[in-house]
Amino acid sequence: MRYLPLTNTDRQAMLAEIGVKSVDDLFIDVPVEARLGGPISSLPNHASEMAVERHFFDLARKNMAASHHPFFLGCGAYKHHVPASVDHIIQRGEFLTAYTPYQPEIAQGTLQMLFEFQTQVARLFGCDVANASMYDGSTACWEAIGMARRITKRHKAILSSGLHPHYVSVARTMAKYTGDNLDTALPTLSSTTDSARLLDAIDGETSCVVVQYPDILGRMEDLSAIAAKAHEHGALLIAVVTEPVALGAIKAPGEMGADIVVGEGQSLGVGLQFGGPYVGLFACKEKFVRQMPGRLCGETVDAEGKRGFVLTLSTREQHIRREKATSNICTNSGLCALAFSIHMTLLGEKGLRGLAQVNHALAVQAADRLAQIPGVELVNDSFFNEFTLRLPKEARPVVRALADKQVLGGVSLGRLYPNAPELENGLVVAVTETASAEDIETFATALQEILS
Amino acid sequence: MRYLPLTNTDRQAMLAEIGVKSVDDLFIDVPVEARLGGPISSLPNHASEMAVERHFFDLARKNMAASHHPFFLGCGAYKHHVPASVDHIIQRGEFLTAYTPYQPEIAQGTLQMLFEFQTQVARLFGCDVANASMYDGSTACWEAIGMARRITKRHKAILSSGLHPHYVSVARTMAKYTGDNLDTALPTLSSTTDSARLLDAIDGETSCVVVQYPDILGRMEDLSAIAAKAHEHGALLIAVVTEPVALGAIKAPGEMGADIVVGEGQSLGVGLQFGGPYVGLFACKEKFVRQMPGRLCGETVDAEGKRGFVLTLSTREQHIRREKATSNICTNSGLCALAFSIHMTLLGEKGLRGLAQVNHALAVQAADRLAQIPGVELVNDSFFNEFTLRLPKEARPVVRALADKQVLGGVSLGRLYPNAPELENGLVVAVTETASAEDIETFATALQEILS
Amino acid sequence: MNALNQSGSKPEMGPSGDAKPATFTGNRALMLEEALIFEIGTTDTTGVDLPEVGRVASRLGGLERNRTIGLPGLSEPETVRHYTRLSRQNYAIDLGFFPLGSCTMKHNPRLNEKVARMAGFADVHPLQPVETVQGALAVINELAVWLIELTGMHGVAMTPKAGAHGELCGILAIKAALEARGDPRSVILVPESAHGTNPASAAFAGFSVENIPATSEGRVDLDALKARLGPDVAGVMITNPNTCGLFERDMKAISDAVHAAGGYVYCDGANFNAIVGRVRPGDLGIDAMHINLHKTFSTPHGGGGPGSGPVVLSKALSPFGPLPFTERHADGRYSLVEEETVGERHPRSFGRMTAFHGQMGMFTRALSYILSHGADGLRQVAEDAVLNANYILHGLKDTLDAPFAHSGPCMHEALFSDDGLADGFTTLDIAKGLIDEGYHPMTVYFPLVVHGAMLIEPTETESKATLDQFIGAMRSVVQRAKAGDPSLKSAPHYAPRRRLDETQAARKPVLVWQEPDVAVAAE
Amino acid sequence: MNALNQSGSKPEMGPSGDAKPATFTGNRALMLEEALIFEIGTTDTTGVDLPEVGRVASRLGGLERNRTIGLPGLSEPETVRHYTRLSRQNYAIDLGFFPLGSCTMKHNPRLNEKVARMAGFADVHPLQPVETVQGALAVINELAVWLIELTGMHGVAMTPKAGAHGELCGILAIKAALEARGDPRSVILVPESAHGTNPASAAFAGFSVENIPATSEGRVDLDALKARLGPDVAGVMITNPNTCGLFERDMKAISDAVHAAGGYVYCDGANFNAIVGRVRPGDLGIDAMHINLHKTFSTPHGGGGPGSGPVVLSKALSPFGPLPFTERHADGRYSLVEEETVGERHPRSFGRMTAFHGQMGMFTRALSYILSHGADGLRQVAEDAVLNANYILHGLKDTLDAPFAHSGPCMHEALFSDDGLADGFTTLDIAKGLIDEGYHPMTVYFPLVVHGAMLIEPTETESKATLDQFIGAMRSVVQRAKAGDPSLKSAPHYAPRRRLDETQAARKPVLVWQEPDVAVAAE
Ligand SMILES: Cc1ncc(COP(=O)(O)O)c(C=O)c1O
Ligand SMILES: Cc1ncc(COP(=O)(O)O)c(C=O)c1O
Repeated sequence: MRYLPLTNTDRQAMLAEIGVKSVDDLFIDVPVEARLGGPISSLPNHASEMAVERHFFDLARKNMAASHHPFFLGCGAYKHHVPASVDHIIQRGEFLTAYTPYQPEIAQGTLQMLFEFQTQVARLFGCDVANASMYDGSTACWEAIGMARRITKRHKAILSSGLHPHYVSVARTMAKYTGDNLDTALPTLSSTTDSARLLDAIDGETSCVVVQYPDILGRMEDLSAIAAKAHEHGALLIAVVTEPVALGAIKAPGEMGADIVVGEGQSLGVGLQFGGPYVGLFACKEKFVRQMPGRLCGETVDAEGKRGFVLTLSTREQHIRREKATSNICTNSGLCALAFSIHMTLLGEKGLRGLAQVNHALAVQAADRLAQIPGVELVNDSFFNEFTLRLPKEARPVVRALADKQVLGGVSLGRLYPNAPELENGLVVAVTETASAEDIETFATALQEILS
Repeated sequence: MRYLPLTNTDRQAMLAEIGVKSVDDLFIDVPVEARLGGPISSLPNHASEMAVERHFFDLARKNMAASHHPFFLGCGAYKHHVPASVDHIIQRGEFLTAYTPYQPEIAQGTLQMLFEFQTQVARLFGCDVANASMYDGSTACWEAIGMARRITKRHKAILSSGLHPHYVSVARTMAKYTGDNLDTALPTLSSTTDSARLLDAIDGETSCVVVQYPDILGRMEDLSAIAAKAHEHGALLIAVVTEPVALGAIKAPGEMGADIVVGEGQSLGVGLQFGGPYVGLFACKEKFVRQMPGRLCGETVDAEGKRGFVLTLSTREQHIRREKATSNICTNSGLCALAFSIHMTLLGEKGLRGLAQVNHALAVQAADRLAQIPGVELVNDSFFNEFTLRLPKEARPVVRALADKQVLGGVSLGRLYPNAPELENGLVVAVTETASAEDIETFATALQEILS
Repeated sequence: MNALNQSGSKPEMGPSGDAKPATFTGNRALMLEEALIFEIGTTDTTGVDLPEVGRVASRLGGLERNRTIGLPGLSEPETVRHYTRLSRQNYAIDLGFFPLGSCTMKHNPRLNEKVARMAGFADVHPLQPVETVQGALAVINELAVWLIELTGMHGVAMTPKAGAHGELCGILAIKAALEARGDPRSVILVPESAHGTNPASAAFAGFSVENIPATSEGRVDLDALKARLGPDVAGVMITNPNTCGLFERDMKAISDAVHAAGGYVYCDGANFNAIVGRVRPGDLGIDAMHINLHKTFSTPHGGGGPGSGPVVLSKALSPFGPLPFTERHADGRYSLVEEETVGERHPRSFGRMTAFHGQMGMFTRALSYILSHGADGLRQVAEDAVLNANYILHGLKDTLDAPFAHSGPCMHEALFSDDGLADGFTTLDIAKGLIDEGYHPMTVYFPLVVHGAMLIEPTETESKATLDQFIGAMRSVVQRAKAGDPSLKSAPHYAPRRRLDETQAARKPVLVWQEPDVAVAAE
Repeated sequence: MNALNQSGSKPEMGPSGDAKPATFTGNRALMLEEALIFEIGTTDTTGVDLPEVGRVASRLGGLERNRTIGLPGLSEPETVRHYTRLSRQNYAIDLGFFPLGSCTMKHNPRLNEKVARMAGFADVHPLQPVETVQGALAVINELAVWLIELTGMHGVAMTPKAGAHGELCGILAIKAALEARGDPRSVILVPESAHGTNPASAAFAGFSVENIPATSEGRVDLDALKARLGPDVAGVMITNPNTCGLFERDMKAISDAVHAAGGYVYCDGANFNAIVGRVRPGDLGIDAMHINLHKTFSTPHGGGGPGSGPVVLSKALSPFGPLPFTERHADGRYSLVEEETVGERHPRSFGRMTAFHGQMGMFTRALSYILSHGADGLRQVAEDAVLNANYILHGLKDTLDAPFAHSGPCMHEALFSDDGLADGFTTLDIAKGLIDEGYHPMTVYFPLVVHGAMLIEPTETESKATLDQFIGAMRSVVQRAKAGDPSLKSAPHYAPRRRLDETQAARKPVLVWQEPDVAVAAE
């Protein structure tokens, strides 16, 4: 086996040194009934690298890769061009094959990167501080709701109808067991969000209001009023950002008063990867830092007085606090955080703003083009790089028909909200810098054909 | 421009510091007539990474990649499976973006690797010493002929008819200008080589005999007799190995008396790459080391007595000896030598022998299968992983017809020897571990169809 | 390009011993200092070029971001250099021995990286029509089958994002199962030696956590456990092999007792590497167990993740597992069971744990690893991992106190205490001494049940030569700790940083970079 | 995974200054020693698994290799670690400033690496039918067009494998052209400051080489050159910009004089980076010039190659260029002109220089670089490269002797001499001092025309901050050399090795590893 350095000679010598006759003697504590006599026979034996690679190659060919087709899916995962240097750097063995920086003297690379990442996220979100990453946007969102409960000691969370339905699902799963009360609603196919409902619902029992920005249909609006009302009642505003590139164009939630801002960082550096691994972003106001979940990297000095970085405030965490920890998270999404941070460094503010502009411009062009198709209506008044169309018929079969024409043409609301007939004609379309003018035209033509 | 760190502010500050007004002032030594007033207008301006990547993606799609089709080409370039770790390691910035190890204190990585490479090549070839690489097999072959001239002070080189015709071409080009006399011949489509001709031709004027092993048609034979006769006449035997994997199965030329052994190292670690970059291997007897071309790495100690490595015997080289150097080579094929060396380390003797066995077994199976096709005849008695078929008709159009059937089915001798009608029915077929049983069957079926 | 070190030069200097001068740059040859991006970049620099698009009237709804964000950019050359220099301040498996106990820091095969990057996997959106992602679903399914077969369990939940997330998944399944039968039990029993995530996960789901006592052998005290079982106990969380590196001999008996008392058995499978192919947890009566793909199945640790924590489930718990999951049909096609399609197929699912289908990028890697080893190779993995650990235990137990050396062979890791060091010398000093020797230290101060614990997990991907050298180095460092060598107290000496002040970091947390005060900067 | 550095710990040690203890392993934290593969591997270990194939009777003609070859193998984990550890003993552009004069050590964009690895380029055989490699031929052709346009020349030979191979190509074209007109001239004139490959290439083709004198400005002495021209002079080889970093102002006059005397002008284009997009060599009367794609066009240097040295040719020399080459047809298809197809199309070619079509892997990279920059970006490259070099010249010329500072602005590199150092201190000491400072030293002792030459080429991919820090460090090191600081004589202090004994290496060359003598090993 190519991954096993011990030769049989080594094994014999080591067994002799230990003083046992065979390796079976090392497994004597396993009850006889539970010992397997040999390799599990229902499974194949080892294979050459070439054979394994070919197996995957054959499977990979069965998928339609986003880059090889006109592609317009979003809804929480976005296709952006990731510079080649990002993938080069994250494959450096020193990043790829290290672990959590428990020994800071020989982990300054990871630690400094995390410190930079935290600062980037905090600034992007308009917050004071950010942590070193969560699993993904959906779990970060749930953790934020839990954090609001701990801070406010209240159990009522009001979720905007524009929150990604999978995020709502995750929250609902957890809430079942934590005793949180979720006030939720379905979105409607209209240009206005349910902020009126949210404002109405905020009361003295409310721990938090959770608003996605831009929302699942691509709509967005100023959060200041909600923040003000929430704060008035001692509740927190949690903003959820699933498309961080948007914040190169539109105001940061922190600027509008959000107390906690969480998000999905996949857009930058990480890629689509069929849904994971992604990277959860988590930022908040400084005063809440001791209630944050997850790891935090902080600045300090070494014994010679040189600046250095360490993991800090770990008394919040499971390895110190065990059942009293702010979260059970241990392994987080370090390498994806690195990818995010590298991509953000390559962009810089100038690049991020430029990228956002390109996305928005293409999305506007696409929206206008698609809305020209007879029977197709643009739902949004405002949007960043994603908008919703109302089709003259159910969108799910249309999406499949588009795929047959080699166009990956958006996400049908029927897929996301299976039991909501009032949404089934909705098609959410994302347009990033990776969409060319031809792609948009190909999409429009195919859609028109299918609808006519 | 993403690759240029200077901002306009930087540029202004630097010009001011230098004391000039504009960058044009730094180009005042260029005669006015030769100054270009601005970007060359016939050429496009800069492009985004994504645009460039797509351009290449579109071009790459227009080529038939070897791995995606049944593939049987050889003749000096072989498709082998290269372990993924090879490409990972050669992309380490410390290897990829370093240069020739002129400052050994901070180049021990490259130097030790070269020392290991030299040892591997010397052992593989059965020689005392090897150098740190040449451009490729063909230039190494030429350099060996030149080296033999310097050692023997004679000008007659006898080239076996089994030497790769491109290698012969290269030698012929150079010989025109160096006054060397090449005694060459065309191969014949028969199982025996022209060793009788070689033995006959050796005389007191002969500087060297050059024999490819296995030869262009895949044939091979013991070189001892040629070595003996050459040595008797004070001439050298140069052996040329274009498929180093063969030496995991068959005797090394050095074992059979070759004085200089050169080769193409592409088979290990490097990949096909449409012909380059490849890596020239160059080994010889110790007594000839001061006549060798190219760089040599040697062992020494540092000021604390620790073992270390340096470039050595540079008084042979152009940077010291200028017009009296043993070769004009400077930049060689360092990274390909690294890839070769890593692959060889992964194989080890056990893996190399095993790999050779797999190649040979598949080649035997393929030869037997193809020879069953009516009208097709196997030319070789002996072969390693490459053999020649005599087809019932001209092979060149057959190869194209195979490609139309998505099979890359060998190299026609008509391609290599355009003006030799007696060879035009010859098809050279290479079979490596990358050929599956189905590939062989697909090839045979397609060939049978085309021939019938 | 040329005559750099003039050929034939001989160093003129004497041998070493001379004082090492401080440098102007603060660099020490290949040990390079690196400033923060905020100190070297500007908001006006960028390392990307963007496509040109036509101008359009904004539809941002008046929400334009006008204030400076404060995100510095770097050109690509500066970026590559920044991160390359940072990376060189890290230790990693690729550099050397990394025996971090409980973390299974094994070699990460490069084939896995290649496979995971194939466009058909890396460049596929989670919400694409299932007809366009059949190959991706096939990978998930194939891996699921392997995990089930290797563990002898009934089902598997693939979506959990790491071990702790997997624990939560198992705990929620238990909770759902109890609720389904209308039996609201509230206590989860966890051994003191358990990893911190165990109690944290149990507590997260609203359980109260109680300790299970251990025997002097370092194993669960079966009798004490039995005594505690009762109608309030929802279940137990047992790590097996446990965090003392021992196999829980009584696992089956524990399971039987828990089941008899109406509870469920959660097994922390972080240490599955020690037994893969030799023992199937399903044969020990376990109801749920997470598998850290980033441990046993070699997906890279990435400086702290991402991981992946699929949870295998017993027949009793399978109906409660989370959405979504893949299904293979008789015709070889795959479908995805999610909210949209679940219908009556899996009505008792406790719900969704994450937005999409789990860590696809880890699934490809883990499956690549599994197929490479096969059934025979995986069994060999366990054997070599255990052999290596016992070799270390044997090589060090006369130098270091091995509190459970009498408890039988260890499994994948060897545990030592700090007993016998000189006054004032601690496990931490040994760890820092090992850094200078070119190693990543073992896990220290865990498990909590041993004083100054040192938990050494070599894994199977280390050679005998590496272990021999490590044993020698460890003996040397321990000797210094016993002799009270003051230079050990100030180790590490050669790392990019000396010991770091964690008190200061926690007392006045500086978690983000801030432009230095103009006043301060002007000093 | 856990409570390693107990949170809140504060280093107990005093500040530095304490003696650094030797380590058992010889490692120094992240500075790791690594043995040779021959010392750690065995012929019985392998890092590959092979497919199973049926047994067949051997057809090896009785040539079976029976004796041990002596090739050690390593498992994949050991292999990755071996080379990773070795790599960490290297300096490289990715790590820091690498101002090796004449080598143009610029950043190597990662997009190039990605593009070169696309299966359609990396996995294509050179002898595939041309119909199956149209995209590859298109790349070669597109790059050829760019090189021709950027240089203003008539044709280009793409096959030369590096700069020196390109020189040979140009020289052979000259020789072929002379022979074609029956004019057997025998002398090539080369300035003393030329790179060693120039005289070596000329000599290789049978020319005798004579020096061209230089002016005190560091440029070719036009009058002296003119005086030497005559019927025996085949041509000149001029480097422009030259190796003193200066533009040869009289280049056009030189060309005219050489042409008038019946000779040809070869230009060493290694330094094309300084003028790309600002000057076209074709406008200066040049007949042949090689372009090092691994310099100007950013293909990686790879620790010593591979490079690529296409040669642009004037109308006069183009008919003599080598085979094979690509041709683009009116219908957009490409063909390959080689022996097979050359016919009457290119009858005067001097022949083939290498087995196949040149360095495809470098062509993709160079073209990727070129398309990224475009015409505007390439011009900016030259400007920034020259600006950076002048900034360094300006920043150091009061500290170091700059012999040609009066000769006008420098181009891509700044040249200094060792004039003014303390007795016994040399350029080599400065180089070694820079190593400790975290830099790769500049080129030293080249060109030969300046005593103790230091040739500093920053390239355009360095930031102002990097240059400023380098200037500071250089000033500090030079100060030490002027003050006679003995610690500089023994530099480097922090590198993986101290100064190495090159005399011993050359006197008793050890070029391959040999099993230590049993007797010796037993000592
Ligand atoms: C014993 C044990 N259980 C659980 C975990 C948690 O796994 P993860 O870090 O993947 O969440 C770990 C990992 O550190 C562990 O060692
Ligand atoms: C001025 C000059 N000419 C020629 C060469 C030779 O180029 P190469 O190393 O690519 O053969 C070099 C490279 O070192 C050089 O600097």
